[in-house]
Amino acid sequence: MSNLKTIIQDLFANDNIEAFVAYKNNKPFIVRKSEDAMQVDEIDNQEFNLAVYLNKPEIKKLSKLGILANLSTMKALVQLANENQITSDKVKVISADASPKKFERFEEVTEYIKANNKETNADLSAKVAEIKAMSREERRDFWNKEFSKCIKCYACRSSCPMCYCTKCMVEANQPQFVPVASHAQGNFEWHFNRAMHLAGRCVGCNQCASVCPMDIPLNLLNQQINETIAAQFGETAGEELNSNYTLSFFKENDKENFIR
Amino acid sequence: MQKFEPKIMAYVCNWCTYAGADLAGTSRIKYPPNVRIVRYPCTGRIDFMFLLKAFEAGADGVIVSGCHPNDCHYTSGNFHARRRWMVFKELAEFVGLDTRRITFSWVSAAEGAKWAELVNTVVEDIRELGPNTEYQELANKGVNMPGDLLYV
Amino acid sequence: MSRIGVFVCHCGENIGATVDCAKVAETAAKFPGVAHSIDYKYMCSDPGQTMIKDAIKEHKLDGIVVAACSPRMHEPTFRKAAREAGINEFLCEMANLREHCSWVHAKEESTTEKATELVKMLVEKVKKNKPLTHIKVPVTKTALVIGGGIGGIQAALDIANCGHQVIMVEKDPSIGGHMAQLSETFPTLDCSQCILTPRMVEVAQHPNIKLYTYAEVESVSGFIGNFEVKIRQKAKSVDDSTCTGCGLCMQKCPSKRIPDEFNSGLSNRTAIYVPFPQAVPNKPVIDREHCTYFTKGKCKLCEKVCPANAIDFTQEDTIIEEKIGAIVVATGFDIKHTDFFPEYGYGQHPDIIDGLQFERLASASGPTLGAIKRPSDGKVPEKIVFIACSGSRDHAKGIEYCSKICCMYTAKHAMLYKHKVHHGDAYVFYMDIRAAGKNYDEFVRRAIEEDDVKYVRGRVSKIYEKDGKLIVRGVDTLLNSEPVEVEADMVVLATAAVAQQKAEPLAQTMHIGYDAHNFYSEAHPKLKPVETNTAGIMLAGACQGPRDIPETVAQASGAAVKTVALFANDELTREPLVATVNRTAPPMFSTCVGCFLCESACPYLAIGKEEIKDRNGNLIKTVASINPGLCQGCGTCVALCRSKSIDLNGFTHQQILSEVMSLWNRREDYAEV
Amino acid sequence: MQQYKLSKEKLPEFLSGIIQSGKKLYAPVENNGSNYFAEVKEVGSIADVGKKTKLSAKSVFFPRCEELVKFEGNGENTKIIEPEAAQEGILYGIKPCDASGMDYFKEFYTKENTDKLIADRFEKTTIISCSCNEATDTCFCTSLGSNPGSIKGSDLNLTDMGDSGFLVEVVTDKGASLLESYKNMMSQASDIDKTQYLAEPQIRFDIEKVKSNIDKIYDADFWQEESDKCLSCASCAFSCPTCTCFDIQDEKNPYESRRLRLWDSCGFELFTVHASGHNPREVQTERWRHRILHKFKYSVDTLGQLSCTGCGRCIDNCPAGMNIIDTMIKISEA
Repeated sequence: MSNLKTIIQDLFANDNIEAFVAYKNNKPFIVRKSEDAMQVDEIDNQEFNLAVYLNKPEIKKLSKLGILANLSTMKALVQLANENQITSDKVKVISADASPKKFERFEEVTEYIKANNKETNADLSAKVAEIKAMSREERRDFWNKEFSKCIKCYACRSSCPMCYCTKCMVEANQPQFVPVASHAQGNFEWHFNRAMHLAGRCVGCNQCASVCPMDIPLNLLNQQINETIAAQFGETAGEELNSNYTLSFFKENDKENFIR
Repeated sequence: MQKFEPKIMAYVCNWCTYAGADLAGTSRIKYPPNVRIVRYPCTGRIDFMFLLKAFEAGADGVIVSGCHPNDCHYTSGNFHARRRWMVFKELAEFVGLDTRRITFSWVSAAEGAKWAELVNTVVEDIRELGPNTEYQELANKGVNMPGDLLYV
Repeated sequence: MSRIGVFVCHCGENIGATVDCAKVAETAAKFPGVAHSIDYKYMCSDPGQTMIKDAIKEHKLDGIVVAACSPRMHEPTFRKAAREAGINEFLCEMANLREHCSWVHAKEESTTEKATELVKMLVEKVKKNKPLTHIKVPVTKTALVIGGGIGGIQAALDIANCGHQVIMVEKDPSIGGHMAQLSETFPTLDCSQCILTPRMVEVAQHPNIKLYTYAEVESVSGFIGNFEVKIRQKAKSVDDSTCTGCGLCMQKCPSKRIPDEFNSGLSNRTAIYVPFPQAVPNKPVIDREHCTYFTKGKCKLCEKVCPANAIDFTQEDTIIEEKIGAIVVATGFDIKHTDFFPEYGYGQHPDIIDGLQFERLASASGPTLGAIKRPSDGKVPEKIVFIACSGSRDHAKGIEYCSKICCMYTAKHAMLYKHKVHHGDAYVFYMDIRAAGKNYDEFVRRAIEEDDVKYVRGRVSKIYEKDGKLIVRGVDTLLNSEPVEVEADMVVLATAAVAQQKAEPLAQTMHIGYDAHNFYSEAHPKLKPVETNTAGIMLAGACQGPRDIPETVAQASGAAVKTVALFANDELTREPLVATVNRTAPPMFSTCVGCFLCESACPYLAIGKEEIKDRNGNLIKTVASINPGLCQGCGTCVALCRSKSIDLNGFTHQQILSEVMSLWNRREDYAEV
Repeated sequence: MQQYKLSKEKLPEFLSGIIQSGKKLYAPVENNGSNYFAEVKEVGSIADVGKKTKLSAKSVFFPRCEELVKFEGNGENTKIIEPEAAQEGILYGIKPCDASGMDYFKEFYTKENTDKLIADRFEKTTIISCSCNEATDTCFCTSLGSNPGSIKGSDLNLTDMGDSGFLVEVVTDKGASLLESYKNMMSQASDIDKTQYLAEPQIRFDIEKVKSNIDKIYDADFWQEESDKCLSCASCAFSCPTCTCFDIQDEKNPYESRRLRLWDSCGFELFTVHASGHNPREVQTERWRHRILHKFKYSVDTLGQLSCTGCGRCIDNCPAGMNIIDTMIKISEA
């Protein structure tokens, strides 16, 4: 029996977890019973960010659970911890690599992130630069074209580990800020909002783009904001515990060359 | 068709820029009547959505102004706002919004003249740019288009 | 459908000359929801206000817009009128037609058009206004004074004399602070202890003052009118209630070689000690770090000799909890010591001393009983050098500010020296003489002119020892920067005044601001010099920045008045323009998801956690909650909240969006230029 | 049934003939590597019809955002503007599964109460389906008793016979009348058995067993297991040819206001939540069960047909890897 399966069964037996989030046949899989641990994929090379399942109400309400975490999942977990959504008492993290390891505390998760962090978004960064080099009109047309495809299925929101609001602001209707319709304005404002709301929180897992049935490169928006925040404020989400949230923190000498 | 007069929406904080505009009034400094002031308690209160909504309402230009750094009535609202604007502005530029139509500024309660000058400049700049039709067009794109998922 | 009233004011000619007020009122009458619209010469006048009140009643208005001057001017006036007419005062809004329109634009159609739109914006806003009630917060009429120096003493006595309870916390075994250490005070040269000790006794005996010495503030929670503090009473090892203060224990204590803090290390004290003879309370404590019993496990000599059986080696620190309504912070300052100055020998030479040490030398109660003697050999110094600005105003030393008190006390020191050593020579090296204050400059002139103190304008670059003399090498900038050398017997450094060592953690405990030098920040440098940004916490004395006794006392009285003013009411009434976290139907209860990212955005620490529980007490969810007693209504949290779970009374999303959307117009209808 | 043969070379001519006739032509176009239905203005922009489009063709009849009514002006001057009538059009390149979905769609919107806008579009649109020569591993039409050459819902059906060109089958009169003008491009054919050209998707579950079990599995344990990874987005519903649900939204400004019909999905938590806060389908398990039961039971009860066509798009597009086939196997084995 593989190490991972043993670890999961051990978590059920000794840590009293009620569920374990892993993969089966390369798809997400929630292990609810110890014996189901036998069905999980042994070595994972999946890019899916399983942390999103911790926000699903049915799973969130469980008292204890475990999760298999690749690098981006770990970052999401750290950020979720920073946002008071999970605690290390409740969520047991197992590293998704050749030798799965159980982390007792999130501090160990951040150490793992530090040790294994890699620059993954070089292609994305190049694409962002490419768009930035366009004229304003070209950028507008590029995004209008991309957003025009949006059918507002909200798969981006549902699959994002950082989109955990019980009532998303697009569903708030007093007042209705963002039009519900999937016309150009509704789509533009929805994606603009989502990007702004992920500013300083997005861990760069690119899940929004990979799940989009209409193949809208939504991760470009987040990548652009992440780059802005890194350049202007020197901050990255999901890598350190108790880090400041970019938008509710400031430095007196933050740049303001755009202010008259 | 009516002759184009720029319509400027100004989002200002109550304690500095609103008072600065009051001072411009008390000092009888003239500036063009194109500006409509919306009073906020603090620049920290200005949700970025209000900037987009100004465009939806047909503002040709938007002025966002508050207290100079360290002068905030609430000590740090303007610092928070400044960060938010930075992220907003970069994203807005990235998605191709015409950010020339949004002017960020610090105008203190003592800067009545600066306020008048700001309005003057913005009105002139926007006059050059012409009416802001782009954003309102969005509301009609993608409506009533059977069979078309790629409407642009 | 709303029933809004619009009242357009001409303000005499002020608005009326530029804006067609009648037309504005006429157009406004047609806005949806406007039930009544009228213009009048002077709305703020009695007849004008009566007109508004009558209209509210007659037309059953549920909101009014007064289009007149700036709301910063007359909003209270018209809100009062609304209240008197029987509608909620927060259903009144003002459109600024004067400062923002008639005074800044020419008389033309577009100006009237703008005025009309300004009215329209506020009509749309006021439709979304909700009645609000003022927030009432109960006030606990007990003040906490932190620090028992002259600032704390003054504030405590002022508050107590107004009939309110005061709790004073002092970290040392006695109150008195730095002032108790001083010999005489400028500019009058009256004896410091003579004026201070009666006040110390008054504090101890005041029925309204509860004194905790040898105690420190551990934590502060709550908010204005309703703080809860935890005070750590350090173990004194002596039972205060039985100790008679006879002093036998101190005579018998075998550990006698502990540097005496009160005498700035110029003499020694015992392990069981009172800091100085006039201490209040005049009862000893055991310094456990130096006590033979606590360090080596045996001795207990004091216990044997104590006639009152007051010694208690088993005492432990206790935590005292107190509920209070306001805090006066008077934690004072500290000074840099001679070891801060490499150019003056790192404090290695016993005859280079700091100002406080000189005070002790000059003090009649000091180690030399007031005789000026060198610490090294007890000789009377024939030549003495005082160096002002030792560390202060020195970027290289990281202390850019002026310590403010040094010019004066250096003049005083030189004067005291000359009064005691008539034939001696006193030199003062200085940068500038800053003697602004009543009788201050006269005092310095007296030192120079009557007491023949030699003032040299220039800095001292080095002091070194040669043949038993201290060679002070400096320049005289008034003599073409010629080098000056003085062979001194003793050197006194007027070292920089700095914040207390524990100033920073204490500020964090209380959540008050502090500057780069850890001096506490006032709420406004001009208009709120004794308040902090945390409502209900006041500042007195040098914890805010270096200052002298008269200033400290004045500020302490100011802080006391602020405290007493707060206590003048049983309840605090606050404008209800505060942020609130929404409530929705179960099972959601609130759209807040409890990310608490808003928490750090609040400058007032008004955002806390609230647990929503079911009837059986099981936790359903934890959401943000905003303390209306602390919230000042800036709205930063509101703009941050992703799920729009927070809103700001008076400036809700609905109100602002309605205001903005009222200006909707179609841009494609306009030709370009 | 009438059959014709159309050579490969003639197909573009046939399609451009339709465009030139002034009718709208809807066909798959390529964007970022995936195919979507869109109006095409020239034949060259039509993508490979053999490839399954990302979304179904339902947007031709049921746009994701359409005005039901519009008002201009205010008060007494208010003008009511009815939506424009549909234009004649041809929907080309639709798969047989999709076409049978459109048949269900039409039934749904015309049987009891007629939705004028949607009925009008069906009325004026001729559907040319293309049989599948290849199937993907998410295709399961055969499991539902259908097949890759099904003509249900089509007016005309084209089957690619390789070098022999296309087999054109005339299914309805509407199809026949369209063909009338283009007959000269085609040659008569008869008794061609097209099955030899069709893909053969594996049968994944026994539909008869599903039908017999469907009434007794409401409280089965497998629902939770099956829905555990569902993240409650709407990619399945919005790509589904038979998901008919919509949302109504009003938009207004001082000049005009409009009532919009938008796509909606039972997978959204908000779909059933009441103003009181109560949600009759509170958890995703209930929502997934509802979706499945609607396709396999409720639509049978009301319209007499399954409302799943086995196109497999919900499987293709699911972010979380939900697989309706797994659930069907569970039901059939229950």
